[in-house]
Amino acid sequence: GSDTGTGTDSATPAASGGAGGSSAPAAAGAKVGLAYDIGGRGDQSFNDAAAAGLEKAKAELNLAETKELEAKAGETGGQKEQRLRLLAQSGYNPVIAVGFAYSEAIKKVAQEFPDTKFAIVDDAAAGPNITNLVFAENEGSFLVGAAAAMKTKKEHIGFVGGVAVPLIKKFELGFTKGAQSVKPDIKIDVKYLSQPPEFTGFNDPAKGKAAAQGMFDAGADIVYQAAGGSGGGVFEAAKAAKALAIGVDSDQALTADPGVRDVILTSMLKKVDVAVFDFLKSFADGTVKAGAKVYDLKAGGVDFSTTGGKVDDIKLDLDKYKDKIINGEIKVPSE
Amino acid sequence: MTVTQAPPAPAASSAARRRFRVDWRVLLLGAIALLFMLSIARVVTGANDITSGGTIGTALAWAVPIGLAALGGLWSERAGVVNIGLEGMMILGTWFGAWGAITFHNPWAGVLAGAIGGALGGLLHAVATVTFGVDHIISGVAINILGEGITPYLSKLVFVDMPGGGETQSPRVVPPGDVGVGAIDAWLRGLESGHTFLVSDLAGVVRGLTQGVSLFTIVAVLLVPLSFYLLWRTAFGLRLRSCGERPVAAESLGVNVYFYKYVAVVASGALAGLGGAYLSIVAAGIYRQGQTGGRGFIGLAAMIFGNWRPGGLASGALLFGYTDALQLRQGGTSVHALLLVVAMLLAAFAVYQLAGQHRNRAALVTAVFAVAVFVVFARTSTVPEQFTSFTPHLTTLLVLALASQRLRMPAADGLPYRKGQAT
Amino acid sequence: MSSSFTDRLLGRVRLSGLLAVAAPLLAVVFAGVMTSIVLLLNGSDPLHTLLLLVEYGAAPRTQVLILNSATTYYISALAVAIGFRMNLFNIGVDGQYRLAALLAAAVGGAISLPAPLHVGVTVLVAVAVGGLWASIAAVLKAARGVSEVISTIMLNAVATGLGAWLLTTDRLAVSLSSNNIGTKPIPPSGQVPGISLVPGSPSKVYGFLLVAVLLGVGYHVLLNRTRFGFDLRATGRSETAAVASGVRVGRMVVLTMILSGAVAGLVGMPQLLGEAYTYSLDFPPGLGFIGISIALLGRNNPIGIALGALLWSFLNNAGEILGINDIPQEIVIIMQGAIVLSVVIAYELVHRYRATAERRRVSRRLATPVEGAAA
Amino acid sequence: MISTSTPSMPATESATSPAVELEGITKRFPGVVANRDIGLSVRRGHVHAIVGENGAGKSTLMKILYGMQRPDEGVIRVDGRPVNFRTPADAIAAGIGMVHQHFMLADNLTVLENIILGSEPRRFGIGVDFAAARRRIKEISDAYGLGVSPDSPVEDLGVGARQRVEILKVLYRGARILILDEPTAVLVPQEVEELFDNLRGLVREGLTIIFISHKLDEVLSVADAITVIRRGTTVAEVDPTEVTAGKLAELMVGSELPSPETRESTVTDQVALAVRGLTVRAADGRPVVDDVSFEIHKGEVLGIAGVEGNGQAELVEAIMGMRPAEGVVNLGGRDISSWSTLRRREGGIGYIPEDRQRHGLLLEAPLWENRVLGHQTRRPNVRGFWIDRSGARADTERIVREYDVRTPGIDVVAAALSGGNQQKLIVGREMSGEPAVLIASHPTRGVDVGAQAAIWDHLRAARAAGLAVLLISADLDELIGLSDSLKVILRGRMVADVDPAEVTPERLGSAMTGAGPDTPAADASVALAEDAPASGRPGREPEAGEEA
Ligand SMILES: Nc1ncnc2c1ncn2[C@@H]1O[C@H](COP(=O)(O)OP(=O)(O)OP(=O)(O)O)[C@@H](O)[C@H]1O
Ligand SMILES: Nc1ncnc2c1ncn2[C@@H]1O[C@H](COP(=O)(O)OP(=O)(O)OP(=O)(O)O)[C@@H](O)[C@H]1O
Ligand SMILES: [Mg+2]
Ligand SMILES: [Mg+2]
Repeated sequence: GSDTGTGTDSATPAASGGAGGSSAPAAAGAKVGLAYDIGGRGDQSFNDAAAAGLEKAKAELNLAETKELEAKAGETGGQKEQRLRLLAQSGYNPVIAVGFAYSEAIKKVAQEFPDTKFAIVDDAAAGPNITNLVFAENEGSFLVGAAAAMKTKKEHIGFVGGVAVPLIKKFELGFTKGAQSVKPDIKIDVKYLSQPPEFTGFNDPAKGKAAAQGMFDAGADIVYQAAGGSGGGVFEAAKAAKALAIGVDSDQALTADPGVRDVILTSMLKKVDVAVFDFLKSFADGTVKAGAKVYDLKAGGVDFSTTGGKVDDIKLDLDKYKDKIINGEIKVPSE
Repeated sequence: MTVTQAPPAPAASSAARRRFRVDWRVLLLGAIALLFMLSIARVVTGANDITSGGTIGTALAWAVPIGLAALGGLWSERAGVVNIGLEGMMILGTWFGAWGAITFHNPWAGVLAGAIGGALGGLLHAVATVTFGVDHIISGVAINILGEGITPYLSKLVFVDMPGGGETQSPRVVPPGDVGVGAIDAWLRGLESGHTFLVSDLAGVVRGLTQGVSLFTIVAVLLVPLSFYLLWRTAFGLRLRSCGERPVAAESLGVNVYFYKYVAVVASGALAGLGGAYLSIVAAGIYRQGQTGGRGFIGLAAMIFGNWRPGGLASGALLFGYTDALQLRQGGTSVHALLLVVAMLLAAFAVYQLAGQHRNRAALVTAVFAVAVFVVFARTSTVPEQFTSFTPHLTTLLVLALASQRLRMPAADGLPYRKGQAT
Repeated sequence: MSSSFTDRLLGRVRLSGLLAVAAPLLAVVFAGVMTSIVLLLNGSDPLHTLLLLVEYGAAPRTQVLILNSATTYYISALAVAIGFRMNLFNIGVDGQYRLAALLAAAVGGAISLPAPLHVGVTVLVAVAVGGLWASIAAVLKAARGVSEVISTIMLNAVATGLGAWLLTTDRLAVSLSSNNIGTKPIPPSGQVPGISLVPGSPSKVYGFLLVAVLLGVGYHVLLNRTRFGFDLRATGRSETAAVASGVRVGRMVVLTMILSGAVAGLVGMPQLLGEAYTYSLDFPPGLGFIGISIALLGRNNPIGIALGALLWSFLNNAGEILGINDIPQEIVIIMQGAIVLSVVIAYELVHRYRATAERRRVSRRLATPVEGAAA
Repeated sequence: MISTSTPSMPATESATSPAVELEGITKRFPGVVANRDIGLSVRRGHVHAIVGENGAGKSTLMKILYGMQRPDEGVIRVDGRPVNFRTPADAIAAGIGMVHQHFMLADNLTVLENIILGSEPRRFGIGVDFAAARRRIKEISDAYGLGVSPDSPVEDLGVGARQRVEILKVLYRGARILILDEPTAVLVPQEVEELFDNLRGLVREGLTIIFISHKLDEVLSVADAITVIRRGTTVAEVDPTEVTAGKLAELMVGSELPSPETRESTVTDQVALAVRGLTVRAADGRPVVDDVSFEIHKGEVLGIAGVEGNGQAELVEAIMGMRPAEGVVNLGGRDISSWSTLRRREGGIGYIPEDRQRHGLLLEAPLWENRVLGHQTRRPNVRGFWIDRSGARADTERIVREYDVRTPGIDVVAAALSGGNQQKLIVGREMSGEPAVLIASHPTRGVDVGAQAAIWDHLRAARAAGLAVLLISADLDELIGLSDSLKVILRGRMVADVDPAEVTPERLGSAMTGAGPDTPAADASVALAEDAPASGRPGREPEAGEEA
């Protein structure tokens, strides 16, 4: 069904009110709308990576206007839909939804606005005008798991996940597989900081610190974190225990607090920024394709970082694993 | 005349008999028994983390924010004002604590700012409940909402423009220093790593309490006896408590009830704010939106658990801190070992009920539970992560259900009071 | 002198009609002032902001959303209010509805029955689970004297863990999309069709809106027109008097808590049966806490709660427009806090005024006969 | 007028100058003028009594003198100097102390804490010097023979001891002017006598006492001067030596005092309520009600006399099924021991509770809902599962009419009624539904003379119609006047049967304290000073009981 009629005649305050961009450059570039899940900008992780991609596009692609909205605690699918709809009917095109929670919402709204391009990060929702930006976190995590196994002196490593959801479990699985492929008998401690629907595990650095401390005290010497805002605590704990940690999403040896950068062995890069930028670029070029765009090792969507030089000595070995994954010799399970 | 004086004496002693008094000997004995059981469980299961120095240190650190919130609750409720807004005041504390430490480049300035931030919440609560006589729960809920709304708003105004800061977090905060009795650290570690029955456990406990303790933790711990002294040993405290017991009586003796209620509720906010500041300055070293994670409510529960007394709430906070530390550090293994401890405690309790109280049926029920827990322990080797996540909550519930103590809140707690209403 | 003047003034003017308007008016002014200050600090125009909210809130689509969220909020607030009427503070509505929705969704997705029966069974499961979960706190209070404030806080955490354990692909969950899992979707026979209530909007209002209305009526009738309700309210007003009148308080505590939990079990139903059809990782949490605020705002009165739920829902849904106009959305939360506080302060002031007026009326009415008798 | 004499000076010629003067005091409350242009002059070293009916404005006047209320108009002079009290603290500083009509004690605090509250002896500036406080309390307590132990919690004390704590509070602050607002309301005659001894001692020391009481014989025996207040104004100043109780009553209410006398016996031989071997235990297992047995016949009023706290409350609650008990309760021949409170009520027991506001009413509910309370399973209040609003309302109207409840309507909340009218509503409610047995605890406490007479009339009429009444009262005149037979309860045991036709309040009072002819020990002074029976937990010290 087409609901654009409702959209144009009733509530289009932003479009008519003209809160932001002037009309002249609007013709030149796109008006980009971005909808985050809970947390929004400033999570130092996934949402921020999306924001970084947007920023880059803003600078390089001459965007007319950008608008970022974020989810509120305890909202329903209907409210997520309405957020996307509001962006679409206010003239934002393309509209990017960040997070799997928008899966159902984007399917419906994309149908209502067939002329608007949509993208969703981290989910494979299908539609003729929806692009899926999905990542092979398991592959990237495999590599850092291998790195941890090569670097550990105590044959004991750990994983701290923010919230026990399938997405984060993908990180864990890849990490475990990677480590075991190097040392089958390696001991791996696993801890999730909270259970869904309690999402505080992404926001509680103190918890991250305590969990990692427990692992270090029990004998681990490298801990991988996929815990969003709680990850800083893991680095703190590593620093205090004179041990190492592995970062996630961005190259945290560059983005984490300067005081703890030296404990970061490597980071599993999940290039949401690249994905977002690529998508916007293809939009500017008029080459947007619907359907899944998989950012795996092959596509360079996930990777490990080398900043700090701590993995220089094993880089060749890691690259070998990388090649094997890319050419299909090693299959990394995702669930 | 001699007969006249006689009765009050036995009356007093019988009153003493009725009230089971917990003195330091009972406490010490209890602590030793507990350590003994933990030690057994550790040796049996090999879950060495349950009495490790790291666990005890973390337990102490985790007890601090909860304990501070609980102390806040104590101050307020002792003056007769129910404070369900602790969570909101704590949230204000996290934000203001980080802000103060960053702005003035001094963690202690942050501590002070956190206290002030919380105190502002307390002031609002006092205005609503004391001056306007609003239902205490409503006002508390409103303050929780406000705390949740104001801090992100402030972050957008302030932290966004700072390097490392953002809409949902502050830049890093430099915590106040740690102290520890360095000399014995290595020795204790040695004892601990021997995994000797009881000796290693004791070493772990001592190490946890003496190594790398934040100065803020020490301040927080000292606030417990200080609160006790102020509330139970000073004129100020007597007046404040009388406002929570029988405000009209206080009024009739010239005590300015409004004044004491205001002081108590503002102090309550300040303490909760300190708890928040601890989270952002010491525990996390950063402010993050939502980092209190309901600890204000847990603090409230700890205060009720502790029967509106400083010692009691401190033990409630420690129990929660300890079990939380266990599940966070070595979740499945440690909590599994804890099952054995619970089984032992239940068994001991059953024996007490049977021999000490002659309550046969109750003893039987307890014994059945003990056996059930033991069977679960024996037939599993670890506890699923989803279950370890609520270990602290379930433990609290269990202790309360067992203790079945007749908790006694201040007589006028939560009742509206208006000057000149005495009849 | 001045006091006698006000005395006379207040004594003569009959304000009952005016008073009804006075409280909300006072509250709106107070809340308005508070949010205006915050907005001005931020450099936004308060009036413009309000206009934006109202304009967007009036759009048909938004109205549907407002009604839908309000339905959920309303049920949640009723659950809380049932406890409040007896001085029981059920903070556990949150855990109760989450667990109830999860299990109901699992059952609803697993069975296949003719339409009305399918819905009935699903709803029944929700009610039973909610009541059962609440009964733990109830029994702990009645039998062991454990404060329900603590036990429900703790049980919320337990419900979270239990729910997470159940909602894994080994147990009740299936994979829904690449990163989301949830219970097996409920087939159409178990879904509650929506109602086209708002003209101009293609989206429909939850069919459960009717159930919510019925619940409100039921709440009112049960509490005000039945013996059970009388006992419940009497216990809430004075436990000692209730005991003396023959009410068995322990039993009332258990029944009321279970009733509250049973209603809490319904909180997730509008969303589950009207929109999501599955309990997945993004099923809305936290509705129990919203319910507490609204129950307090609505003073446990079914109409008051309805107004509160609509207001809350309006702010939550219309608030979306602020983000798009570069006004911080936290304003909405601040407004909600300010409204709760100001509404109760206003009510308190008016209540005090009314109480004094009542006493005055009583003594004035009585002054004459007493005079006569004494003379 | 020379009023510079130091307060500590013993009574000499300065005793003739006024210690307190009130002039033109007016105090208005919304809708009520509590005090209207009142004047009062109290001489130093005098016991000055103030009398007047309920609501006459006595307490209000005293609260004004004590700084708890601010007068709208008028002047207060203490020792000749005009004063302006903002809070009780100011009055305390000026040497005024007040014992309130209702106890002003915090139950959870100790005696010591209650006493020193607000004037704590300090150590190092902030800490309370408990040792000094204890010493001081002991000193005063010994000096006036108050026998108060500082460290017991107030909740463990009986009314007599509480009253002494209240007086100690005042003395502790070094008050030279004492206001006692109805201090004798809850005391038995012997305790009253003891209190008066104390008062005389205080007066000899030069203290001034203002004394309020509804018991006119007491007033006449202790006062040096009497002021009568009626509807907020002073109507007379009288000399106790020149006036009788009857004359005083007339001055107070403008009419004669009613009497509770019952005329002819209506006792039948049908047993309505029989209690056998009833024992109620406290939490620690000691009996609070100990093996109590009695029978009440149709048309009989059985009075239970006893110092408060000797198990009366527990006895009543056990009969009502509100607390667990051993023994048998028979209602009209049926054993109801295992019945719930509700079933007992349905079975025909009416209940006028001791504390009407806590046990008898829902203060925030309208009158008609209060009519339903306790009768929520019976017509006309309910029809099956449903509350019958119109039925309940109509019947409330009836009660309001028949029992002369002064109210503008039945939708007014109960809290808005005066105490007497609240009580009339309860009596009316409990009498409806034709109960077979009525348990009446202090049915006229705190109720003024008019309402009191009305309640007595209703009780008499119902008795004549065959109602069996268990009457518990602290008002010995009421007890003697209404009862067909009387029993005395002491430490949970029925220790004596008394014939109401012959006994005097004084002799009854003796029996109540265990000093009567029916108990082994006959030395009144020993029994009087003995504290245990007055304590909140009678039966706690059975040995002491035997000893006395
Ligand atoms: N705080 C108050 N607000 C309003 N009215 C009051 C207040 N206190 C007392 N009154 C009214 O003032 C009048 C005088 O009351 P007061 O308590 O002084 O009477 P009293 O002579 O002490 O009576 P009683 O013998 O019953 O103690 C009464 O009508 C009472 O209702
Ligand atoms: N604190 C108060 N605030 C407002 N009104 C009061 C207050 N206390 C009493 N009143 C009002 O004063 C009136 C008399 O109350 P009070 O309880 O003093 O009655 P009373 O004069 O002792 O009557 P009774 O003779 O029935 O005992 C009532 O109408 C009551 O509503
Ligand atoms: Mg009175
Ligand atoms: Mg009085």
